[in-house]
Amino acid sequence: MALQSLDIKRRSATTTPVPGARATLEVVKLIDVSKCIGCKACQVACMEWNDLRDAIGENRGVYDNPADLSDQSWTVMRFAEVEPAPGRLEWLIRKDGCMHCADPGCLKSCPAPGAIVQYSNGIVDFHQEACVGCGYCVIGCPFNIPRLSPKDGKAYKCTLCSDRVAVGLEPACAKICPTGAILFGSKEDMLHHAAGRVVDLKERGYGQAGVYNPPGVDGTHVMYVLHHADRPELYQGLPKDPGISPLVALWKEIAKTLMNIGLGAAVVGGIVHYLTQGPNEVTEEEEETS
Amino acid sequence: MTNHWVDIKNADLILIMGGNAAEAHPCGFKWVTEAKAHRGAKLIVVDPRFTRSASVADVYAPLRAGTDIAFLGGVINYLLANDRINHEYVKNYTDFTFMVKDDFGFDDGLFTGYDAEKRSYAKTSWGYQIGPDGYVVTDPTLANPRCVYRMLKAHYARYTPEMVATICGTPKEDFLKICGMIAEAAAPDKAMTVMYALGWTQHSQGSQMIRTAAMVQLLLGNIGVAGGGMNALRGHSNIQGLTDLGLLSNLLPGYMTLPGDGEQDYQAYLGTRALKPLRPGQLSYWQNYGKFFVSTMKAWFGDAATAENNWCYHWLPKLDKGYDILQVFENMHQGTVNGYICQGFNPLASAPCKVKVAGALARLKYLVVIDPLATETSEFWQNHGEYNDVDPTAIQTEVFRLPSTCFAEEDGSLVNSGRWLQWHWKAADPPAEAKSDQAIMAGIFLTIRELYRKNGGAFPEPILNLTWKHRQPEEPSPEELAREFSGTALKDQTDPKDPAKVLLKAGQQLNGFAELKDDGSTACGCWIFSGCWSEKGNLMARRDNADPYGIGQTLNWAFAWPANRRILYNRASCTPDGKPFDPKRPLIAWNGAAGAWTGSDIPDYSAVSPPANGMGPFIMNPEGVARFFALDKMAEGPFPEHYEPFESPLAANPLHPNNGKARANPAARVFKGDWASFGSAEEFPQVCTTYRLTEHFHFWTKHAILDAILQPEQFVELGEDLARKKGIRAGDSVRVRSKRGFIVAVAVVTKRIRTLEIAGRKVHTVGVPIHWGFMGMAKNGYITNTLTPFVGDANTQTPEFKSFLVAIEKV
Amino acid sequence: MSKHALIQRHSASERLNHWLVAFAFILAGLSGLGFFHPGFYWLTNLFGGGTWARILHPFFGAGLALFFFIWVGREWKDNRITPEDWQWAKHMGDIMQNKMDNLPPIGKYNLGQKLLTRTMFTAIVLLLASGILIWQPWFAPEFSIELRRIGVVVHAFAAFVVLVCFIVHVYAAYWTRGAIRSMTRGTVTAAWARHHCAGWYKKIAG
Amino acid sequence: MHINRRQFFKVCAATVSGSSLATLGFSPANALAEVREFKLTRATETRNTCPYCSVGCGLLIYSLGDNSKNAPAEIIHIEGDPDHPVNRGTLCPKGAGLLDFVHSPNRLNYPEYRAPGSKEWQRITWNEAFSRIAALMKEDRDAHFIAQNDKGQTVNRWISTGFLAASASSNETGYLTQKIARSLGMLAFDNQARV
Repeated sequence: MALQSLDIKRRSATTTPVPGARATLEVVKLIDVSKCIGCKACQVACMEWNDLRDAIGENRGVYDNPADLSDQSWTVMRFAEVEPAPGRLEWLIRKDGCMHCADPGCLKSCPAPGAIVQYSNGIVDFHQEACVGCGYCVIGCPFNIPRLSPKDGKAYKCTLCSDRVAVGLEPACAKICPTGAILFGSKEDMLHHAAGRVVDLKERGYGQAGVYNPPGVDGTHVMYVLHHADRPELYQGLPKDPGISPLVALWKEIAKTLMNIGLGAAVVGGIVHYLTQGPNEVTEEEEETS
Repeated sequence: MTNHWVDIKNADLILIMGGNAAEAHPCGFKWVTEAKAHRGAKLIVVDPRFTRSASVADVYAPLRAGTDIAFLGGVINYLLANDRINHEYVKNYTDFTFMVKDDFGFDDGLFTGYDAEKRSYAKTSWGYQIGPDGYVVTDPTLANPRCVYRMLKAHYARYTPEMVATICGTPKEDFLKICGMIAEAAAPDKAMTVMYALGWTQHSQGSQMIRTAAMVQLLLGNIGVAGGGMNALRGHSNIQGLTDLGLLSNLLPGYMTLPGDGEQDYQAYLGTRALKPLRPGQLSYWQNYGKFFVSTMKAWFGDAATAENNWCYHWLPKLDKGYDILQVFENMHQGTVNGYICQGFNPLASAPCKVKVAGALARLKYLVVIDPLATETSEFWQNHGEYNDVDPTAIQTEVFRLPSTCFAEEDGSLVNSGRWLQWHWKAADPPAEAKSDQAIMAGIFLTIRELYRKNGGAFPEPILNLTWKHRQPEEPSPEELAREFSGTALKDQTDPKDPAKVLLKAGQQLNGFAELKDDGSTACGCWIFSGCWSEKGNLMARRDNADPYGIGQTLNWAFAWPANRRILYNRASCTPDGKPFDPKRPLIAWNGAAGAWTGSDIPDYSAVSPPANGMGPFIMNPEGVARFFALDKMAEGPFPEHYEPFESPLAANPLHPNNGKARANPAARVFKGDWASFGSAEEFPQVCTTYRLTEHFHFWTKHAILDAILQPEQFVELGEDLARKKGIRAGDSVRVRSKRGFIVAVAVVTKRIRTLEIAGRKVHTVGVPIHWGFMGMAKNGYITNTLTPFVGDANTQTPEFKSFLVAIEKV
Repeated sequence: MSKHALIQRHSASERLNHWLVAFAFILAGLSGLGFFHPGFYWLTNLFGGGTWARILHPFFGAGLALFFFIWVGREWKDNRITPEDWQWAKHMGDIMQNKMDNLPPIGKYNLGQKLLTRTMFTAIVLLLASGILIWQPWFAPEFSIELRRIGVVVHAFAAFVVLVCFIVHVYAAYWTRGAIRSMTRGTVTAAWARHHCAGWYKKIAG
Repeated sequence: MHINRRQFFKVCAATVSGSSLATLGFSPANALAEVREFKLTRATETRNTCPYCSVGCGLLIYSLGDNSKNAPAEIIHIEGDPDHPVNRGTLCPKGAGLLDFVHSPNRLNYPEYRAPGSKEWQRITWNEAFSRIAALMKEDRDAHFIAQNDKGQTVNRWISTGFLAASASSNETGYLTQKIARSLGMLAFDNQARV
């Protein structure tokens, strides 16, 4: 058993603490959108390494293919032709996939114990053998990432190649990226590198360049360098300020606790009432008089 | 490439034009991103489409397909007019001072000597003035109007920014911005690299486009320096190697050429190739041609090649003309070709004008296809519905399909674009009965040889005497073949200064082409590869990636031809007195103490010739310098001139509006029957260009499921204006027609293809990716070359796939 | 015959209906609680594990809704709220202390039961509607994620309501002696009827 | 029901503990949270070069088993060679998908022959293929070989059969092909340099 697999920070639907004495290096995959040429090597590397083959689809009048994430495509390139300033065409190409949130909405929503875990290195991983196929992770995710397989009903998404990282390798997509638009390393190093990239982009005229590491989910372990960090929505709808939906928070955090208490109260209330008042009986005498 | 992939990281400016490196060579493009990241380099992309390369560029400018000479001619004009050139470089390392013959001239688009009937030039006037000493006359003052500098300046003075805008459709301000950036690279410590590919070669004037860019690089002093060069990004993994080995109609290994019919005399054949220096003190390395030739003949014919029979000179076939693929398909179409063998080549999909190619194949008696995959060509006779609508019963061709191994199932070497010979190792056995290419070639050849041995036949000598010293004759091993082309001493090689000292014993491997002899004592199948397998072993298999100078010169990784040299013309990276132009990125420098040129590369020079000797850095030219004036080497003229593509939206060449002969390349070969197959702008108003996508490799990866997933279905791209005009929306099915046929595909409507303003009118471009066909895992599609014209570059006969005319409509 | 006079309160088909509702409710509840809170996840083992519970739960729920709607349909006329009901409600404190004298003569069901029916009806409609929104893999993919998020919250809340109703209902049935018998054997004693539902008793007894 | 404030708190406390009993006490058994097993642990690694474009990226090919006699190598994974100076472990989408080229359903397995006018392939042996091809070539060469041209110049060429060399075959194959083609006098000889 890989040592790393025991270093778990969070585990879905688990009410006791998980073994967490060891603190491993926190890792980050940094996607530098300004270097990405949209070649889709990462899509192939992902499918090849994870033994997936998506359907051979059709062209829908765009470069995006497969058109969306699926149980077989854990990452896809999303192409956007935009003109942030009039007459200045930019072809923004974003690698979409799991962001490995520090506060993962999927994990919070998941009712199946151990189906979703967050390792102490930050990777959020799905364990399909424990997954029940309820789709709550889809509901919980602020980035619309997990997909249920039509074949087995289980949820799938990017594992950040936890099997490779566990043996000290980088994720397949990061290794393959021909332009170095996908880097993988310690969170500290990646933030440092990203800061340098932002300086370079600003020098090249992208005044609003920045790093996408949204605080609404306590940051992510997949970060973007964006030329237009002020307008992430330009990148085919990257959410500007993502967070776990208030509805999900209401559902999982407040409501369930209160309702558990409510149910308990109802039961206990009944018991107390019975013990103090006894049964509501028709007396023998009443029966006799009828 | 004059330089190599990793060296791109040394560039300060990168011009991607006539290519789309990010799309077609993503892993090489990495070094562009490295240059940007670590040198703050800027990237310029000039292309009819806003490509994947453009998506990460600092500056993008559009131009009309096929007008690159006009654009680059405009850059030359800018550099000369504003005097933004590397003076020390051009004066010493180019023919700037050379005097051109007085009878040479240029008039309204045509150079002297044009024969309209033959569509070719008599090139007698295209030369330098030669003095009584046999050397070229020069004018170091550069004042004489007949010196190359003056003539060059006069020639390109017509390429004003306004003319560029008229022809190319490139907005003037974009063009001038790019000129200004390029001019920066004229500083001795700045380097621009040019990355191009088939976006330049696949035009009827493709070679001249490349020449124009090379001239820009010479003006800037960027040839031979780290981070500079003219970098052809070859399309296929070993097309560099196969070209090096001379697998073209007119070539022998190492860029030696086959004789023509008229060259009946061996010495005369050598005389026109082993050129004497044209300036004093020059090396003129081709003077060694005889050594290369004899060694090749010894490798091929062994003991049968003797001084007496001129080393089997007459055993080689002689050329009455070139038999490039277009000529052969023309002949096949005419019915004069009976047999054809396709070794891993899919001409039905790759060659222009599918209807002509398919018709030609159907006239063959036999066709042999050797391939790991089921290609379209192997099934040209099979009905595949709308995509290949033929009647098999009417096709009488015998077809053989022989399964070969793929890369993973064989040992051997490939030459990458940077001229590195890299060895690879077999990982698994091939499927079922598939055989290696060597075994298949041996099987065919040995069977033929046996027939000739038994039954005799036409001129059997070369067949019977071809060397075949293989331990397993039916499967020559890659190791044996590599040793053969690297070169072997046939007799003991002694030290010229001390004949008693034996340097190499007979049977030992040579260290390099410097050891080749023209006395028959050495054998070498490909002189430029010489030394790749020496007595030190297989240098192509070396795997030491150490980069001691930090500029990407990994001399102990694999083997680069020639002589493990990584950057060609590297002597030009130094000033005439032997000091690097840019001391921060030194390639070589004169080391007075050692009495030799030393540094991070193998000198492309006489290693011990001191600067004071004045030897030029371009040692393969008899002048010792680089040529702006191409002499008689190019078919259409010594200076590149813009001509319109054969199918152009313009009725006349804007540079020569009144000379119909100068509309399209006057020297390009057009077969008689093909004139009628060119379409007019009235009928086919849109400019069309074909290209690769990054998701696919040619007609090959559609057989791989993983890549079929990425781009499953054929599509064409068009701009928003044209789409609006034609009522086409993204995802619609559209028909694209040329005079030669039509394809139907899904429309991708994009902002990335702009409408251009050409000579006062709007011109739309339609982009057609090439990758689909009727075989493979992806959705079947039409062969793109259904659309393309059957005309090629005047020098190389590379088909004009990049600019022709179509009409597009919604289906 | 019992020694006391018996009155038919629930017909056999009514009782069958009730117990089908109850059975579906228990199955839906047990299979659904595991998804309500991890502490109940062990209950999914009753159904062959989490995946089976996920597969079966919506069908139990749909069954519950179906039977419950039938029940409501057939009992509707006895569930209309009358002025007596409000009079009865004023005696709530007494009732809770088992002081059943001086109650107004109410119909077959008291106001508590009527409100419970209404609450449960509303909750089950909500459960059904929100359940469809999140029913994998059949319906959920057709709805937007935002709608599904509303769905899970509504589902959880309605489930809570319905569970509280269930607890109240079960306790009330246990507390009110004779009530369980009315739903098992169908009969109550006349005294029981007079005691709890004087109006109904009068109607029946004439 | 008489519940005073004190009772209320008692009830609440009981409820919470009850709730905890129900929910926390029955915390489900820990399912094993282990990553997927690394699939290359004992695979055989072979160095190779990408056969597509001319960047010449280094590859690592991983095959099943340890090459023992009883385990024929089967390629299971291909990735970039991190030691390679150019690609440094990276690959493009084509190179990344090489596994599916090696295992393409369209790989050819046997020599095949299509007779004139036929609508189908028939499987033949290598010997049959070589014999028939050699006979066709010799027949054509003997019939159309040009030893001398009209002017009486020795030209020794055979132009009625053409040869297209590949673009991805090795130098060794190319060299052998060049030798054979020229020994036969072939000039209608080209490669894929242009297209």
